[in-house]
Amino acid sequence: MNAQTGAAARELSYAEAIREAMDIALATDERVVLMGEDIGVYGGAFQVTGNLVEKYGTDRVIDTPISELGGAGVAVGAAMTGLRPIFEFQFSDFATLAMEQIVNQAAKVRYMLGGAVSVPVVMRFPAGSGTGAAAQHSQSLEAWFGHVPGLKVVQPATPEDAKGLLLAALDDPDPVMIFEHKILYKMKGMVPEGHYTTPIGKAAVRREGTDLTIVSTSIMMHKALDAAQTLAEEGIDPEVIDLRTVRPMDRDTVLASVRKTGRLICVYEGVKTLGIGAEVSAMVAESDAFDFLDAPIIRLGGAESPIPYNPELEKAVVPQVPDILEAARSLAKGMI
Amino acid sequence: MNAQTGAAARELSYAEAIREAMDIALATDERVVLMGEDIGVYGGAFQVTGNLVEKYGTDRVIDTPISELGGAGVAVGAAMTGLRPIFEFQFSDFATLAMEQIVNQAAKVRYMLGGAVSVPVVMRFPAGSGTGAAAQHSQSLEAWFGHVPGLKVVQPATPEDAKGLLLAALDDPDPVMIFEHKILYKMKGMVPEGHYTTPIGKAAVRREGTDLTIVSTSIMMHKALDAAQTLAEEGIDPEVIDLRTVRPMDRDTVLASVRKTGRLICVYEGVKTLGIGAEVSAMVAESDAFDFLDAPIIRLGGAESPIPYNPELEKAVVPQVPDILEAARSLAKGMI
Amino acid sequence: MPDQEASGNSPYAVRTYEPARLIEALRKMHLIRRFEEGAEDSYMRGLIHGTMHLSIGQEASAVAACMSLTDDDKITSTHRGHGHCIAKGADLGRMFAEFFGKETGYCRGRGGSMHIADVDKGNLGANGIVGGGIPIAVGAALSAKRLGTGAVTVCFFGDGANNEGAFHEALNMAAVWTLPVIFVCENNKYGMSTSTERSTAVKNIAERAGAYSMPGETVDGNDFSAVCQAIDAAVKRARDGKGPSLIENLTYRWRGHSKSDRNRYRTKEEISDWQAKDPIVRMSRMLKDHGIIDDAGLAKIERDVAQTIEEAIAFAAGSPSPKIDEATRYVYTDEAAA
Amino acid sequence: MPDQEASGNSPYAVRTYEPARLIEALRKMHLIRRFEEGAEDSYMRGLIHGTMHLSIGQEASAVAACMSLTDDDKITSTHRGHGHCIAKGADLGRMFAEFFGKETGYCRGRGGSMHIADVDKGNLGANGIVGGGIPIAVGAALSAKRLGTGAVTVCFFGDGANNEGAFHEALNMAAVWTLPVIFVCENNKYGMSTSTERSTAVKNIAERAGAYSMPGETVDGNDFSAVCQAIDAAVKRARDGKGPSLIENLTYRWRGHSKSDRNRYRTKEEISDWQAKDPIVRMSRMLKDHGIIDDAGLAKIERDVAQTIEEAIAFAAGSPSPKIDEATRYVYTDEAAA
Ligand SMILES: Cc1ncc(C[n+]2csc(CCOP(=O)(O)OP(=O)(O)O)c2C)c(N)n1
Ligand SMILES: Cc1ncc(C[n+]2csc(CCOP(=O)(O)OP(=O)(O)O)c2C)c(N)n1
Ligand SMILES: [Mg+2]
Ligand SMILES: [Mg+2]
Repeated sequence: MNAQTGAAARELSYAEAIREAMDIALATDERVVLMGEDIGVYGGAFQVTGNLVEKYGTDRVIDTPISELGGAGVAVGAAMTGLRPIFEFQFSDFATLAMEQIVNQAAKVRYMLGGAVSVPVVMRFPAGSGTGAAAQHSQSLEAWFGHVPGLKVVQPATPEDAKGLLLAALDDPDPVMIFEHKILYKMKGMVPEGHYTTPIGKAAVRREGTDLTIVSTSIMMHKALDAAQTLAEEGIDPEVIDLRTVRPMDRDTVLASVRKTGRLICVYEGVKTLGIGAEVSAMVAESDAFDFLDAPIIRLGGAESPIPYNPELEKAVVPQVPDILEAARSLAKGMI
Repeated sequence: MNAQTGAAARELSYAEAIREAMDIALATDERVVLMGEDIGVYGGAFQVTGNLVEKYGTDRVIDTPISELGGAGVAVGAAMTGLRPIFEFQFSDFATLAMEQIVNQAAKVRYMLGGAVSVPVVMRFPAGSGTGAAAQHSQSLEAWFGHVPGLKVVQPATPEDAKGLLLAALDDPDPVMIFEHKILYKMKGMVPEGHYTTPIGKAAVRREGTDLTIVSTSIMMHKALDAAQTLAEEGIDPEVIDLRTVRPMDRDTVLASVRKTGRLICVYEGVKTLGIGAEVSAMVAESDAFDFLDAPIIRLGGAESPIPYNPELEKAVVPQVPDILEAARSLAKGMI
Repeated sequence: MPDQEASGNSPYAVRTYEPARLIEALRKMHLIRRFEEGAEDSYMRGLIHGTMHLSIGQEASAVAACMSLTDDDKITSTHRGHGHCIAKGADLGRMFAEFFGKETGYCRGRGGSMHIADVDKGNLGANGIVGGGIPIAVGAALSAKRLGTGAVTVCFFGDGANNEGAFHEALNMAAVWTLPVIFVCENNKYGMSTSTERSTAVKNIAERAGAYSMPGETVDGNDFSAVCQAIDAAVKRARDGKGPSLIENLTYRWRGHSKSDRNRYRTKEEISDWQAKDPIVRMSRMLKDHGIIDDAGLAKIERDVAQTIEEAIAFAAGSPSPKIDEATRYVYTDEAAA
Repeated sequence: MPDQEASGNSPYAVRTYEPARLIEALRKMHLIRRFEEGAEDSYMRGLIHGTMHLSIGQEASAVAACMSLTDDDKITSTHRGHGHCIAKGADLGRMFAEFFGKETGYCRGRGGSMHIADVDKGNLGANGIVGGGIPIAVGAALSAKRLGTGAVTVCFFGDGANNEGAFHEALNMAAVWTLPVIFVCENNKYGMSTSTERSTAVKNIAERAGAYSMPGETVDGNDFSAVCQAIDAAVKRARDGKGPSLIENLTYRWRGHSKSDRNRYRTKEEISDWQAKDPIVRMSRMLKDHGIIDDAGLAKIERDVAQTIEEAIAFAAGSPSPKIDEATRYVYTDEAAA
């Protein structure tokens, strides 16, 4: 049983949880269609759509040609006129081809038209490194989207949130971008049955602690929790926050934690410079929580480099548990 | 006479200074070609290329079809094979169509090939609001590019720098993105004659001061200097830094100033969240300069909104001199 | 022109539409022309800032392309979109109000000329991005097909837009999915300063229809009836579930690309040659020739239109501006949320 | 096929190329096949991580398309690029080394299978972005034309790529500017799981050449000689300053799209039908039929190739990995600068 929803929960993988959300949406709302490359009989490059085409047919689970700009634009136009498309990019890197439709159209149409329309489109972006697919198939570009008013941007870190945020996105009248981490697709976790939503714009405190705050996103949340366990054994008691939403960012949860701990690490996979951590850091540094800060704010982000192919190099360019430990220990040193 | 270069200087507009840089490059390097929409007989949407096509012909000043992705890709391919293209986007907003070639190709090819090639392409982006051209023609997207390893990103604020940074970009073996502010095109300033370069990666201290640091970019530098004058009359002595380069950011200059003043405002036109100011703030907050901070770091960025058409609204969504004054005064309050 | 003979040589439009509708169409063409002139004039008088793209000379294309559409049918338009907007039934007061940046404008002053939309009448909006509306039109057609509304979408774009990747991707998908959409290329010979010869590897854009296995037709875009005929056939095809078509209306813009154009890429002669093919004059002549209107009727249209424009400008000029503290309203639907 | 008669019906390639070159071509086709098999095998043995896209079944297209190119001529390739790379003269040891993520690899282990390039031989690289190499090829052709090098560029891409906007924009520019580039579409019937029927509004991709006023030809891509003939004509045209061509090689990949493919979108029969059209078997037969090689010669090729592959894999396996602390080298040219 899920505490919040009262629904029975079972173990599902992150990919299965997303598929279940889409299944519920397709079953309950005729306006929902899935669009993307090879999401039909192939089941999606990461098997997220799986067998949904068998259940709902090719009219509702639509394989697009390899046309990211056009495909995203079709989804935007369809969303403006009565459908509720869920558009899958095969890899988030290919969003680079569709930024025009996402940023100039989806994000701005409502404003440019003075509120005359909404664009209820959901886009899904398999992101991140760790698959050995190299620089053009491993990027974490969520920070770009977080910079765009008109969009909402989420990054589920658990199967439960992957389902709940997708269902929340479908309830949302505005464009919601979902960054899913490829390495998480196979991760299992308890997922409530049936329909529920995870609120967009709300971070989750995954571990309470008093000594320092680790704000993490997506896969880094799991590394942060790992690190936290080791730190706890060393007598350091970290609070671990799962940011979950990049835009709008949950200021309250982050600031409350920093006011309590006085120390902040932000860990994220995207390139460090101008990445999520820059915003988290700046958000704290401009707030009243600044006065509670006892040490510099540490950002652990991706290296200033494309993602390499070689697996050892690939690991070296994104934050790992030892990096978090080192940062936490250096902050804690000042503590004692 | 210019102090640094010894060359005679005359007053030129920012657009003229850029044109002069391109003229010098075309005259001295056969490999240089200009590419873009309506840069030939039309002279460019903002008359930056002007009459260069008459001087160098349509083989070197090449009007492209309205094909931003393809055009940028052609420039990338040409740069990999011996030319030195300067590619003009008609408005920086249209870069959304070409992110694939810029980010997946130009920025990464060298790394992906283990150093086997360089991509010496220069791209120019007329950016910013203030022309009444509304949401799809007024964006400031430089933060996106600053998030991309492999690119260098500059934002000249003066005619002298506009010329010097373009010539530096042409000397640079890697892709350089130049964000020019449309409203600055007509601004005049002293510009040295002949060939000189403004170093990429170096900020300029435009006004020395001791009480607070204002890091500004592009057109905001002028607003910051305006504000500084008023503040000085009020007995507040700000240091004004013109960031000039977004990537790689000049850490040293910014930190040195903050160590001196203990107070920081960052003012930029792009959307506040995940914009330049986030990086400046985080860069300071993670450094030893943190210990010198006497007050929270203030970011003044664009509103969380597309750029509106109505001219009053348009002004309201980007920082103005009174905003800087207010922020500076609030910081200074704690000072006394 | 198959049944010209059977109909005693009267043009398609005359055979097909009631006189009242034809007179209304002519009136709309006048409204467009005068709207553009009014905009130009307002610009001179400082009532408008920013840019504008006038469609004077292209009125037949816009009005004829919308003749057989209902309010349920959609259009997507372009930066040069005033004509399409008026053809689809927009209120001129709200259009001018938008142009003047007023709260009563179609976009509450947030969008301006390049974003005017009229969703209630099925106009999904002008677009500041060349080619930006083409995939959106295909999306609207997908909605119509999925939801079974029977609506069609007319997608306007220029000759310059046909070199955007979006054109290619969108036309291909529309064809593969047999969607009810009509692609209407208004070929006015130039994308800004760049002629189709210098930018486009085919002589006529309609030749590209073959690359999508859809019918393509090049039409005299200043001939109201010819455009009607081509569009109506394509609309029927779309409504019959037979998929998309590409129609190219050859036309010309009399004015520069925008206010900053110095017209250095074309000759005065070319401009005056095309002015001699004025679509409004030709439409008026056709209606007169077929006894549908007389000189008095024509004069009355002009008077009415002048008055409508005057009233619209007055409405717009007298309207309030948006409140500054609402500059960031309408970004999200649930404004409390974000 | 104009002069078939004059030449007593011997195929174009036999008429055109020295026996030694034809034998070398066959050898390259074997090298490609064995390279792919070696990669597959190495993957099973855990020497390779990440993804791979094998071109088994498509060898004729790659080798024939590069027959008349010199090292000054360029190619751009795709995610399915091993064949192109070998055809253009790459060293197999360095290719395997790249595959194994080694410092001795073409990309020093930073790029992997999807980014192998061989700039010295004119191979500007595979590409992980479908359609990503097409505009780059046009850029290379622009350089050649501007700098007067006389070089041509062969641009490989798949049937799936032809629906990308980049295809449209690039082909249009190449045609408008009359650039020396040959667009070679390797139509293997599927983009991943999506057949051309379900994704592409024309039957043959070459039909789209008309949209760019360039010659378009659909060729049996498993017929080495037919591909040579079409490409050589296009190369000549390009070198003569007459501009680009589009050639479509009909072929088939025997393996799945990548390692994760369950082949649910095509039948076993279809696969075996195409295996019966093995381009290597056909090439071998042609050379035997024309007395260019005998069974002993064929066997020797196979032996040599097996040994080359074995040595290449040994070289790669024995090579050092990149140093971890150099993970971020090669981002910028002047590494001190940034
Ligand atoms: C993607 C994009 N590229 C460039 C522009 C700048 N621009 C605006 S209109 C225009 C010309 C468009 O030509 P065409 O499609 O023929 O339409 P016309 O102006 O002739 O009606 C250009 C280049 C733009 N708005 N969007
Ligand atoms: C822009 C982009 N979209 C999607 C993909 C994922 N993807 C890789 S290969 C491929 C199929 C390509 O098909 P085709 O062009 O026919 O080449 P083939 O694999 O058949 O050789 C897809 C969809 C990609 N790499 N890049
Ligand atoms: Mg035009
Ligand atoms: Mg294929």
